[in-house]
Amino acid sequence: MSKNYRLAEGGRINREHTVNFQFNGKSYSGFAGDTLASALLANGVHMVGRSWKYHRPRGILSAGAEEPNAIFQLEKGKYTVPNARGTQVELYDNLDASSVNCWPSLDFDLMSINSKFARMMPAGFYYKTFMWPKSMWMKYEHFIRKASGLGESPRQNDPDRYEHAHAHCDLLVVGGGIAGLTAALAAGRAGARVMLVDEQAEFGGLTLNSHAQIEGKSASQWIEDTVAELQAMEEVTLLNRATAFGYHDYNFLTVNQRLTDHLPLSERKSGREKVWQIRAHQVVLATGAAERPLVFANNDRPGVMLASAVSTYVNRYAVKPGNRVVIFTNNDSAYQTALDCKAAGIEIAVVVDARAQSSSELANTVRSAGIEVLNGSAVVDTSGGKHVSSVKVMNLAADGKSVSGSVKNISCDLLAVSSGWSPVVHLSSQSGAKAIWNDDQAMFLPGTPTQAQVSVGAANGTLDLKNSLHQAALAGNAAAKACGFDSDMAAPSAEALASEAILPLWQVPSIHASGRGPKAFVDMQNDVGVADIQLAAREGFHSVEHVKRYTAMGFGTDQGKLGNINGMGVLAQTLGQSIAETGTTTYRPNYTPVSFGAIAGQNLGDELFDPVRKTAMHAWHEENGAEFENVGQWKRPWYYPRNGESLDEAVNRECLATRESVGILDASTLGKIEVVGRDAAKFLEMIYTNNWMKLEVGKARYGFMLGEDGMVMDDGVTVRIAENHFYMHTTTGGAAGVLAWMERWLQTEWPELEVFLTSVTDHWATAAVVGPNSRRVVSAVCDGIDFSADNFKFMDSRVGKIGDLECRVNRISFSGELAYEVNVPANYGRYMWEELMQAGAEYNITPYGTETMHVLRAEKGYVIVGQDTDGSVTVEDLGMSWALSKTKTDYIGKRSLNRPDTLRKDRKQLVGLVTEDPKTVIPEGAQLVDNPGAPMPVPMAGHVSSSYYSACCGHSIAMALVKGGHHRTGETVYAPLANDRVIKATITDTNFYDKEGAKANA
Amino acid sequence: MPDLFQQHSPLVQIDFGELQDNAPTIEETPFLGYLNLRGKTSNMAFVAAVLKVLGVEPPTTANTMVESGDYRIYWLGPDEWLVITPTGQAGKVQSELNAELKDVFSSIVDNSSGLTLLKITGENATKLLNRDCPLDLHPWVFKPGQCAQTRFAKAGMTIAPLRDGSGFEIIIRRSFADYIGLWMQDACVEFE
Amino acid sequence: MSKYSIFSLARNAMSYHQNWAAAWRSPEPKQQYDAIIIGGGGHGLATAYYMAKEHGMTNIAVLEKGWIGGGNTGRNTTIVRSNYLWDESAHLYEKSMKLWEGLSQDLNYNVMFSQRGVYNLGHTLQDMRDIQRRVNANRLNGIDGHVVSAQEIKAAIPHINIDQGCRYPILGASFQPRGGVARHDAVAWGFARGADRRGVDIIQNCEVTSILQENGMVTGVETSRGKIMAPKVGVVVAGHCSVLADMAGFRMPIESHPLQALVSEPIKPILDTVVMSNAVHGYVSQSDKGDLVIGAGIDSYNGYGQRGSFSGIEHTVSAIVELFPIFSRVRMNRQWGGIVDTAPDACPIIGNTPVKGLYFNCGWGTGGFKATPGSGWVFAHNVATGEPHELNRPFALDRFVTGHLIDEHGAAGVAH
Amino acid sequence: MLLIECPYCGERDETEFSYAGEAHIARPLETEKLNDAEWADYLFMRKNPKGAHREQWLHAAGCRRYFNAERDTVNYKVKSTYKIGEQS
Ligand SMILES: Cc1cc2nc3c(=O)[nH]c(=O)nc-3n(C[C@H](O)[C@H](O)[C@H](O)COP(=O)(O)OP(=O)(O)OC[C@H]3O[C@@H](n4cnc5c(N)ncnc54)[C@H](O)[C@@H]3O)c2cc1C
Ligand SMILES: NC(=O)c1ccc[n+]([C@@H]2O[C@H](COP(=O)([O-])OP(=O)(O)OC[C@H]3O[C@@H](n4cnc5c(N)ncnc54)[C@H](O)[C@@H]3O)[C@@H](O)[C@H]2O)c1
Ligand SMILES: Cc1cc2nc3c(=O)[nH]c(=O)nc-3n(C[C@H](O)[C@H](O)[C@H](O)COP(=O)(O)O)c2cc1C
Ligand SMILES: [Zn+2]
Repeated sequence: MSKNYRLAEGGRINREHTVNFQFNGKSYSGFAGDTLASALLANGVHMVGRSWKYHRPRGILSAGAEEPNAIFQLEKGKYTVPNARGTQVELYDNLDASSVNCWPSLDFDLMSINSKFARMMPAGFYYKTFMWPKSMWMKYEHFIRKASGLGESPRQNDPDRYEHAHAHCDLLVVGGGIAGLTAALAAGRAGARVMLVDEQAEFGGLTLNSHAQIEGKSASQWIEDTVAELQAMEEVTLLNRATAFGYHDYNFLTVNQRLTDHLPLSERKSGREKVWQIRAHQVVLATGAAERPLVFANNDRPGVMLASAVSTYVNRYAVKPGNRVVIFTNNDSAYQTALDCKAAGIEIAVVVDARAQSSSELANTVRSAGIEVLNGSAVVDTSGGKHVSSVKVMNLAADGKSVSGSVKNISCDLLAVSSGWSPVVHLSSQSGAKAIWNDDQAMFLPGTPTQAQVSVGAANGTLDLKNSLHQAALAGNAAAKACGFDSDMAAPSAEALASEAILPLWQVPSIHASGRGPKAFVDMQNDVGVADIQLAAREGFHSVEHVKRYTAMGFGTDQGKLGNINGMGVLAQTLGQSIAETGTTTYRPNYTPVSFGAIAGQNLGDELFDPVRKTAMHAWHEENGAEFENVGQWKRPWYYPRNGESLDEAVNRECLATRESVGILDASTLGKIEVVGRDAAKFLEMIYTNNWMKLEVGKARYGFMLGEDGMVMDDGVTVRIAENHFYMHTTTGGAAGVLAWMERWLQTEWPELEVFLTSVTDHWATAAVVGPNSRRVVSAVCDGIDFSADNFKFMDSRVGKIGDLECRVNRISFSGELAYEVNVPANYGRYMWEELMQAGAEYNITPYGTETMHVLRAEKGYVIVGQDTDGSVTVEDLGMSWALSKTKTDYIGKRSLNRPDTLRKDRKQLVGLVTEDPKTVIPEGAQLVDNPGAPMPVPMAGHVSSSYYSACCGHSIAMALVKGGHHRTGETVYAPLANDRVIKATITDTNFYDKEGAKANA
Repeated sequence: MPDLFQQHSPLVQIDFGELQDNAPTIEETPFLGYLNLRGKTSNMAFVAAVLKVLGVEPPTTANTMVESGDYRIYWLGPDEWLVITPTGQAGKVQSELNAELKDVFSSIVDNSSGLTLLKITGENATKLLNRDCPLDLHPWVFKPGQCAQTRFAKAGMTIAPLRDGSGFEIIIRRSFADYIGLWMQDACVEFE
Repeated sequence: MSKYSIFSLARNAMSYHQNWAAAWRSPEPKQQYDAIIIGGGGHGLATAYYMAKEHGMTNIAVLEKGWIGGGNTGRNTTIVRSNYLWDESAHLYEKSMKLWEGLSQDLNYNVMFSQRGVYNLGHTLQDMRDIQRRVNANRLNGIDGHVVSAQEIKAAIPHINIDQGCRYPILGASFQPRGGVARHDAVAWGFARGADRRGVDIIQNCEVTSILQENGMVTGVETSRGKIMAPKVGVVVAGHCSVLADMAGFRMPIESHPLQALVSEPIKPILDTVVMSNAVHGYVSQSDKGDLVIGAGIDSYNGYGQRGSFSGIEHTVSAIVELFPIFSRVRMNRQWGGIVDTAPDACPIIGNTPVKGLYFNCGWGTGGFKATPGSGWVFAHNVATGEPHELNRPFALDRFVTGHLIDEHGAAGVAH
Repeated sequence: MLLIECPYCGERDETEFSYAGEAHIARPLETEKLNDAEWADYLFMRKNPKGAHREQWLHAAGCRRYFNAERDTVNYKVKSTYKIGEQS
């Protein structure tokens, strides 16, 4: 059924291993070592896709990373991958590929009708239309969107895993062609730590196609030997199938290694891709050069191919991309393709050379092989439906600006084109070296390095073997020397090859008037033609960056690797300026696209996306059915439902049990910092708003920390353990920030203070035992402490023992109950907890979580920083000005409290709310208004920050920040809700329970 | 001392016993003593006191550690060290230091339950650690006697090469230990 | 100059598009203007447009050091919404939203403003409280929006992961239906064309190098293309505002940070709304070209490099895969950065300065694209009349002195 | 990706550090004596230069020391790092 274009011999494929695959539902076969592109060509398949905008038939154009057309959907279901470049997909058994962007089929694509309306769709046409009627835009857009995009995203979760690796080396060589291998060899022999990465399966680059000799052996033998030598070196790492996709500051490069994509699905396991983050002392970029296509009418027809790609298919894959070829070039390199084709038995119709003459050794060899060369000529158009069948050739003026004479029709099924070479300067440009235009070579060369990197070989514009090897050896030696290794490797020998100058030809002059005639494409993937660039220029888009954005040139999956330079040439010509003046667009990562999964690596999922911090009692909570709440990175028990209780039911039970008997809370997550040194109290005086000098040893105090802007930043209780030793608590979420904040003041502002800070958050496990029976429980567990009310008062701290274990007990309360916080080293946390549970059993000790904790504290009007404050609330706003020292001249944030805005009387102030209907709980986040019937925008009086049903009070309670609220006690406010319900509430103070504090002081 | 069996290591929920064939060996050494020691080496009294109690001066060269009998002292910062003691001895050493340093600007904080130690050994130890640690662990650069505080994935760690070159020990925080353990277990899938 | 329409498109197609006029002229700068706007981003161009349209000032120049729209306007993730928390910002952004809703018609330039809705996800109980609070405030301010549950999110965005067992499960979201995205470059071009049509000179490749003053009054500017005089100068240079303030002799409460963004390869439509998450830290929408447009937070350090650090990209991408596991095999195509002018309260600074006749409009930070028309509209008023409009009065520089900050960190949250 | 030389620990990856803003902003000694504008200057006004910038960093995942750096905000090159209290 399919034709066989496989050469009888040669190539680097493994003919022993036949590989069956599918394309658009049809079965084909190729060989191991094929790419999807070479295998399709071997089966006579050129047309593989449709273009983005006009849905024109498109064929395989290149043999590498630069491919704009041969974009496939690989596989189906969970393994599917959109937009794979067929030129880089290694063939594997049962590979399933299909074309993108065509419907219902590649051959018959309904959207190809766009081609007919192409004239209505010049660059930027969207901006000029679809505006009326206004209401229709979302409909228009729906259809625009449908037509956009190439492949399909998977619809199922990815079955693969991805990995990361950090690496360091003396020298990183990107590109394993002969230049990269040579540089690596020089540094490797010197003993340096070298990494060499290449995106292909095999090392060797373009030279794998070549018949040249290096050091007296065939190039491929030399490559094989060199790779073997490198592999044997202990400090050298070779990565194949590894693309350097980003070059960042400080010689940090990212490399994506594909580990399994070349394997049949059934053999894939473990990591699919690995992203290497490499810091290199020195970098050698040996990324080669990409051949440019020529721009002329209908230059996008399947069967038009880069000349070097033709050589690659013939030599490397033993595939004939056609039976009769026309070669169209403006430089010498395509003559080699003529020889390669001839050797492969491809008939050569003619070599069309834009240059008036060509007389290099290579050109002469071609002529003497009996191949016709038409100098001073150009292909001006192609014919054929879905495949080129003939080309039109005319005479080209010496300056390349016009064509003349009769039109020669030459039949062919392959058109090999070359417009010269563009060094792959992507990584060099990303590193900060601005590419420099070179007129003689008609190419952008790597610019002056701003980091320790250098380009060699074709990447440096050196298109001959001898010089490439020479440069590479020098660079390898220099890199090794820079890292302290003695290195003086001589360059591998090879013969020099002289070539003649190129005739830059950015577009073949059209035989049609400007804007007319068939399209001549610059960016094939995005269907940007010469006329689009000219139109953009005409409309005032002169900057190359504007042209890019107006026409979408270079926006595709290929990032304009083939088209951009031609486009810049066309723009320069249109604007009558030089290419140097026109400049390039910005080179950015990624060099080629990289799976999101690879960039994310392992850092995904419930355990690994972000650290899950667990307390010493975590397993107990799990075993006892806790539901957890995320608080910062911690998992805290939220509530402990019993027998299918709802959150509310469980919380009501936990609250009542605690207030009536005793409850227990895991409080280990609070930040804990030891503050030690002669100036510890002095330091706290600056950090907290209240006084600390006179706090007695063994006593605790509650304090607020402000930012310098005067707003509440954190709060907590701090215990004076000894004269010069404090033990500070911070909020769970604030711990790391508070420590860094205090260190900053100590280290940068007051280094003279004798204070040391040490975080002990992880060292201590803390259980809060809360409720009227708490004294009984803790005294049953802790020895050596006199728990009597007189000897162990509220805000006292004591040291005792649980068995032989030392424990620290603080009588502090975040609930208004009699309460003790018992602290032991966390290795004993679970032991302590279980002891307390056991001792509490007779009092029905009830573990409770954060939700009950919230309710209990709200009943007492205690605030939670971050819930009842939002970075715009002062201590005064909270109604807690008792916590502001009146005697201190300064503390952090004090000065800000006297700014006009902080003195305003109508600031939002914390109040309590009681709803008219005791059962109604105002949703947290409700806004409060004085007049719910006011017209929009309705003036807002404040908002509800905390709100609960209080089982202990028997009615709902809430805290709210209300403008001027401290003076509005007894007034009514309304909470209008989204469902049009309005809740009426009365402003109260914030203490709803045991106002006198009898319980906590019991 | 309370019974040791009453202790629970932070890695109580993780089993490193059955990793892939080529995975490095990961073993926890739980329940060592860890003291966070602060002081100024410019103060001779401080140095002398440390020398007296621990038998060695606190190292002043960044990123190094010293051993002295059963103790190991890691440099953590210009005025900060981590003293590792055998199980159950932190309290004793702390009191001795406290006694000697009574009138010297210093701080000795027991963090024994706050940290734990993992040994990661075997051929692929470096590979595993460099999966998400940005430090250069190559033996040319990071030698026995050196130590460093750095990160592993999104958690901090203190790391030192083992004397015998067989791998590394890392010291991690209790509350992140489970996370690091799971991360490593997951990463070991690579080493089939 | 012809109006853009399907008819002019057809007419021009007949003449092979040879007769389109330039969207804006490229005039030589004059020596004197009535007003100069420094900065040819969306905000600067909009300012000039509304000065001409609403205030009849046409002898104006917009001076742009590079190419118009090449700053943050050309590198943002295009999210437009107005669901801000505090009244002051809500009113300003809502003004902008209203202008967006008629912008294509007003400018006669399709800016492809797509009201596909914006979700702000909540992952913690506190997130949900904040969401409730903001949505309630929005509704009372006449701004659309509601709180939706995880199930409702799933129904609207089938590919999102609402598994409650994941690290930061989605508990709900705020949803603003009128929010969406727009074609960022077209916004700059549309305003430029509109301003140019009213006589404004748009002068590119013209970098302002100093600000000329006499007796505390601005008189003009020195540029890379010579001296240009004007009694009024409006500075709208985003990340560069500290540089311009330095030229004028004062300091700003601004720090310029890199903010990165990235796109995937183009894929067929799969996400037709905008999803943002503070806690997981990333946001994503799909452009009309098919690429997923993704961003997150700023890089911590000050930077004018239009690039940031890879670690930021790594975190952003993992956040997106966490939210949308199916995107794991989709590939990232390109990444870039902008220079965002962050203010201490995540709100802009718009108004008069210590120098008479010199006005600043900056501090939009990570979220000013959505404000482009509104910002231009109020700033036009401010520059033209010398006095702030009611809508921008609260955003004066002196709020840092009085302490009347408008803390929108919660609403601004993840950069957008 | 920056590579920052901690003056104590040596060169480390950017991800070990956290940025702490402009350096050499001394806290006024007698804050009460400042008028609102002067206080605002201390609180909020920043040089934010394009070019050489002196800034503070914290070696958060390392030695927990703050230090100063002189870094170019355009090319991101760190010219020098030095301890608090020292001059570069
Ligand atoms: C990655 C990224 C994502 C973002 N995402 C969003 C988003 O989703 N939604 C949103 O609302 N906002 C977003 N923003 C923010 C938004 O882009 C900006 O707030 C907004 O575009 C600012 O517009 P502008 O016109 O003020 O600034 P710019 O577009 O930056 O314009 C300022 C102009 O001033 C010029 N200039 C500077 N100095 C001089 C000088 N000396 N002389 C002359 N000209 C000068 C610059 O070249 C530039 O063109 C994002 C920003 C970034 C970087
Ligand atoms: N006569 C001509 O016109 C002409 C043109 C081009 C090349 N050449 C010859 O070809 C040889 C080129 O050798 P070379 O080694 O410089 O180039 P090369 O093209 O042979 O090798 C470059 C290698 O870099 C790899 N690569 C590119 N970008 C990469 C990335 N980002 N990450 C990983 N790998 C990447 C490619 O896969 C390729 O293997 C020289 O002998 C030169 O003379 C001749
Ligand atoms: C909303 C948006 C969508 C983009 N989509 C693409 C895209 O599909 N392909 C692409 O190559 N770049 C895309 N870009 C990025 C631009 O190519 C470019 O990187 C960005 O505008 C910053 O400019 P610079 O890279 O030239 O500095 C997009 C940018 C934005 C702001
Ligand atoms: Zn350090």
